[in-house]
Amino acid sequence: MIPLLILTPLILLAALGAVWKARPVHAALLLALTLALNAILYLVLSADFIGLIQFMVYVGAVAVLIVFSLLITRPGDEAEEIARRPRSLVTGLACSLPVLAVMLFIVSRFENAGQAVADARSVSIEQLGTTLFTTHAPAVMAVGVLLTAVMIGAALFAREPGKKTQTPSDS
Amino acid sequence: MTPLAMLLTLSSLMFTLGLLAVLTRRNAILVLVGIELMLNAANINFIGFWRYGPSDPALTGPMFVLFSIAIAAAEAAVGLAIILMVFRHTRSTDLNKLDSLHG
Amino acid sequence: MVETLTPHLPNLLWWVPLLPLIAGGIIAFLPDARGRIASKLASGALFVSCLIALAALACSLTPKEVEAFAPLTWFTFGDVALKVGLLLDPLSASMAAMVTFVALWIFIYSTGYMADEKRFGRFFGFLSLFCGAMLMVVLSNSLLLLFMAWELVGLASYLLIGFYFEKPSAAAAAQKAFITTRVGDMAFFLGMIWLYSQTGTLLFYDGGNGLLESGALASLAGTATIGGLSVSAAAGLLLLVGAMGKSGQVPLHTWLPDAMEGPTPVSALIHAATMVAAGVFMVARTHPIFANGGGLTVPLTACAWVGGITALYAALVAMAQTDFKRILAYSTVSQLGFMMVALGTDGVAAGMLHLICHAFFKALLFLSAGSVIHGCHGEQDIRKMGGLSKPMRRTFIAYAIGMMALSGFPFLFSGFWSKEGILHSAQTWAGGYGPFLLAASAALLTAFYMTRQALLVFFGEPRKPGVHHPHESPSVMLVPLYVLAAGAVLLSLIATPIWPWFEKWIDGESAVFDSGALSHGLGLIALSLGIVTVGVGASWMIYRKPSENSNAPDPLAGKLGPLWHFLERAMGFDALYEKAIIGPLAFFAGGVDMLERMLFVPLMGMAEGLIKGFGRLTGATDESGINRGFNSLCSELKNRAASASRSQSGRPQAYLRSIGLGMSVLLILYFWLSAR
Amino acid sequence: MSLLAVQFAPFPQITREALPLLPKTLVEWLLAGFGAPEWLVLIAGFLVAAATVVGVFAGGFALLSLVERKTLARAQNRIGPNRAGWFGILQPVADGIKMLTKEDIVPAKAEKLLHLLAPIMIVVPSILALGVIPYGREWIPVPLELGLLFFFAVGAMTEVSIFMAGWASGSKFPMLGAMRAISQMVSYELPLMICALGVVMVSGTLSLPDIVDKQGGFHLGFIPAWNLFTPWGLVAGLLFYVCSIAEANRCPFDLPEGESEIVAGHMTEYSGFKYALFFMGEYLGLFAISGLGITLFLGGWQAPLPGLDFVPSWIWFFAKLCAVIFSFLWIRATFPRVRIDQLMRFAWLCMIPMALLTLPAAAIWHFTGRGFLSWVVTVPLLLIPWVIITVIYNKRLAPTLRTYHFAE
Repeated sequence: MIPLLILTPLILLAALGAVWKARPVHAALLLALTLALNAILYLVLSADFIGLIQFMVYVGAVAVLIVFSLLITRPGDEAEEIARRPRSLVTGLACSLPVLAVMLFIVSRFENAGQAVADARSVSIEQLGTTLFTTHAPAVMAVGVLLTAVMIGAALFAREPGKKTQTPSDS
Repeated sequence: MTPLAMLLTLSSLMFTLGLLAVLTRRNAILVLVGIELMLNAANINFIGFWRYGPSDPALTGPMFVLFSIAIAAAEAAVGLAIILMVFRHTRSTDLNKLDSLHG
Repeated sequence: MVETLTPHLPNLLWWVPLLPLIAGGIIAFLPDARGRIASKLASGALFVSCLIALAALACSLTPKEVEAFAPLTWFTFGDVALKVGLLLDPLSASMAAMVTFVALWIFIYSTGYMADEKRFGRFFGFLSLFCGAMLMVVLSNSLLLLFMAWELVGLASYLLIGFYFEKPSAAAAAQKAFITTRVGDMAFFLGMIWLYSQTGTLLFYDGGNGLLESGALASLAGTATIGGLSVSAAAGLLLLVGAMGKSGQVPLHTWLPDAMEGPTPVSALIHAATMVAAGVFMVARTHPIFANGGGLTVPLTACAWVGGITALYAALVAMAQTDFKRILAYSTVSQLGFMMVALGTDGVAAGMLHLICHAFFKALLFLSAGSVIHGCHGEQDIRKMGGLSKPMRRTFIAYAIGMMALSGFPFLFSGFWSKEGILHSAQTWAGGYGPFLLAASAALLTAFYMTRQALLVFFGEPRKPGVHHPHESPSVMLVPLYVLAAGAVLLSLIATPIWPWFEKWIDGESAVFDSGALSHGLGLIALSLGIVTVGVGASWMIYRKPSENSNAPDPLAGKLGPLWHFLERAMGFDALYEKAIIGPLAFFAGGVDMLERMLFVPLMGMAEGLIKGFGRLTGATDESGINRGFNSLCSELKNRAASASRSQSGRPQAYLRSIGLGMSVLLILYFWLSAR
Repeated sequence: MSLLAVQFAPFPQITREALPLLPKTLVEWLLAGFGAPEWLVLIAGFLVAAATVVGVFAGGFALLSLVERKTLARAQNRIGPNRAGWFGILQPVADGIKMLTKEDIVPAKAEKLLHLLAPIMIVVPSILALGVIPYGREWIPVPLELGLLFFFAVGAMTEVSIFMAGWASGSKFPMLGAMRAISQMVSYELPLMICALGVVMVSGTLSLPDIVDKQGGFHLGFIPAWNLFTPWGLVAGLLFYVCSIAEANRCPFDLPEGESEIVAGHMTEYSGFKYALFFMGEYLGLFAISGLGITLFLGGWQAPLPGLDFVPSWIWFFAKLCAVIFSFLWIRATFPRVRIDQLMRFAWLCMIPMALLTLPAAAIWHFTGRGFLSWVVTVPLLLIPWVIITVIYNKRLAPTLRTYHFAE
């Protein structure tokens, strides 16, 4: 329970920073931080495999991707961002606070659900592997296809139109 | 305040922050940041319920999280590719400028 | 030659009426400029059909029972089939031969007479149309086909009378002719329908169940109608009225004198020889219906009396006429009266004989009149003519032959014998002497006015000072005259009682040479001789020395005074009709028109006002109510839609905000409801 | 006073194998002796174990910097550093002192915090990675069940830290250098993982000690049962070796901080101790990746020949480590630098397909009984595609003779 108490505020702070920070790169890095803390949270909750996967995928790949695209587009309009903030914040809050209210209301129902002290429960690789590849085999294949399609699609999107990948030695 | 309730509040707060980011951010990439936050909030829920909820031999929680991570990664990749393409086309990632599909 | 022809007769005979019709059709398409071809085409077609007709005549010489050719089914409606066909018996053969022969020579005559006419082609087109129709009437085996051809003949006469349609008098005359004959035709049509409804067939001879065969006749005689008349009698009367219309008998004769407006060959062909004879022929053809029930039937007596009255009336009027062709017209009317008397008194053969002879010498008279008028450059008033015998010698000779044949000069001319035959049958008629007396007096008057005409035109001094040397007609007009003259004379050969070939042939027996026949009919011959001498003598006495100036009153006028003027105005028939029929009709028409104007026009005005008002009303409501309402609704909708579309701002975040709101509201609602 | 009264437990018996664990056992023994609470003893033990690992590899780093320069020199027929101490042995100490005394310049436009954080973030993952590798039969700092996964997860952090280093220094060159480094590392991480996947598939576990145990024993008496001596293992091993060079940004693939190109890549704006940290991070990364390579393919601490049991297992590990490191140095001395597009093309169009091929090959090898027959089946399966890919498809990558255009 203690690690939870430590981690939760950290994650929320990092998330708030990611949302609030004016400078985009800072926001992205703070996102990476939140994702890392999230992974640690999973490790704390003894979902080891998922924690490491989370760490590897999100911090290793997604954060880098986001940061990379920030590098490419180099948004420089922090000033304008700050100028416009109060108005957009108000509208943003107006829409998200009710959602929060609803969720908190639902969470309040779970006030005393679940065990107070968790029993030792962990998932081993074998269990995960077997369930993954037996009950969810089609899903895994579908995700495989999806990922390949995404890879090809992203490659196509990101390619400069019309320019074949020229390599000097081809001259 | 059981750990599960703690986790749920954490995830709802995180979801709301993500939603706020999506609604207020002007830069498309930072909207993606918001979306990642929302997805992670969901994952926290799953793991929370798996960990502190009734024992679940079928491991639906972790399964779901695994798939959601894979798909989130795919989504981020495609999203960024599109944003880059739009950027190359319109030289800006400001969402308010990309409103040509208006009514 | 006869044997070879008879098998081909059925379809050959069809060509007789069809050839002139086809020629007429082709000419109709030729432009007027090509007139020369039209005359050659028409005469050629007629020449061929004349050959066929003569051949048919040769075939029918050997007496055998009536040979009706296979009828064609014209059209079927329901289970009833209307059949039409042709018939070859002595009656139709003789008529066909006469019509084609006379028409052929008239065609040749008219190529000369109409040479300088602008619409030359059109004239010949109508003529060949007429011949075709006339031949159809003559040869037809069905009353329906006969009636159809009858109407076609009426049309042709209308077209030909009104040939010079620029002249209003010609147009009026054509219309008058057409309408008066239509009255007759209506009666004919009713008779036909009645016969059809009774017997179920219109074919004359149809292998036993034809109209004129015993079976149908028996059924006709049996049924009685109103007034105790048998159906055949009533139908006979109706057919008689049809014939009177076409042949110009008394009540319906007024159109014939006016028909002289047409060119002279037309008068010759149609109003002398053929068309007017159609009525007589029709009565002869349907004689069994008239004589149905045996003895003195009502239609026959009516026919006899009508014929007698017409003969006398026309002769009287002819005496007082001053127009060259009108005199001949009235003489035609009286001769037709003679024929009707013959038919009425069971002298069918005598009537037919007189018809054929009359056709020849009346056509001759008209053609000679034509060449006289042609010579006098269109002058028709006999008072302005005189002494033409010297300058137009050959025309005078032809005219003289025709005049003598018509007035019945003894022995040499056919007219004498045929008129003698009629008087004989009238005398021996069981129904009394009335018609006989009428016919005899008419014969006397005929001789009188013909000699008057001859004296005034051909003898004495030329009265019209302006007419300088009238020239003789060209040979193309004279040759037909000589041929017709020859015909008028030669026909007497077959007409004399010594060798009454024609009558026997018509009745179907074979003629026997009997030199003694004259002896037992002497009384009648003497009578007719007397009539002729008296007529000619009286006329000679009066018109021997005609006065010099042309507008001096007629010598006879001095003696008769008012009676003369009465005769001159054709006994006022025209005036009578004018007052009796046209007057009330006009009055009635005026009344209807007034009714129309007084009643309908205001009514229509009101209706129009109503509709216009209603239209204005609906227009107003539509404009103000619906349009404005609809437009405002549309503009309202558009604005609302515009504002709504503004919500579709295209900014994804705006959409997301609304989604968030919506979701939370839904969830709140859900929990609030489930909590309750 | 109470300290002395504590009763010392007898000193545990140290075997040759457990020699490297001596400090850990010593400290535990002392604390236990002094009556420290249980959790304190546990933590102290972990700390000391970690300290030993760091100490060993920090020493290794120092040694390696010297050895690298010496071998490069010898390769280039020169002597290399021999002034600082007997045969240049103290050269690393001299470098260390130089690094520490250098002024630590922070560019004005730099992000202060990130600039500081970047070098630390580079060293940390390497150390973490070192912690999970089994050095000896007894000496496994952290015996994790998901050891391999942990290694790669931690490895993923290096990209973010490189980015931080590049971006935080504010100027163009570090940014470009960081982008090139990141793209290179991402491209080569993929084939690295796929080859490791092959091993995981065959050995059935993710935990590194088990993988090493599975490689025990000998074929035909003298060939050790290492993964390298299997058809797919050979290919996977070679690929792993090449990728590890790229991961460590060394020689043929040292584009990011290629001296002749973008100054020092993402490390341009660093000086002094931070710069030293970068180097330490790099070398430790090298140690970690080659250590993993050894555990996966060269049988970790397994003895190469039978009958050498008397030698402690960690000796074999470090011997193999030295051999691998020497091969890196050797390659650095011989191969020219690779161009960025050739590098990327080599990764995506050559390495990844072959790596993917090793998976089915391993499967077939496993299911055909792992014996001679499996060799016959899998060798063509791997050889033919390799020929196709390298010879035909990527002909343009083959080095061509340089043609010199002299000005006429």
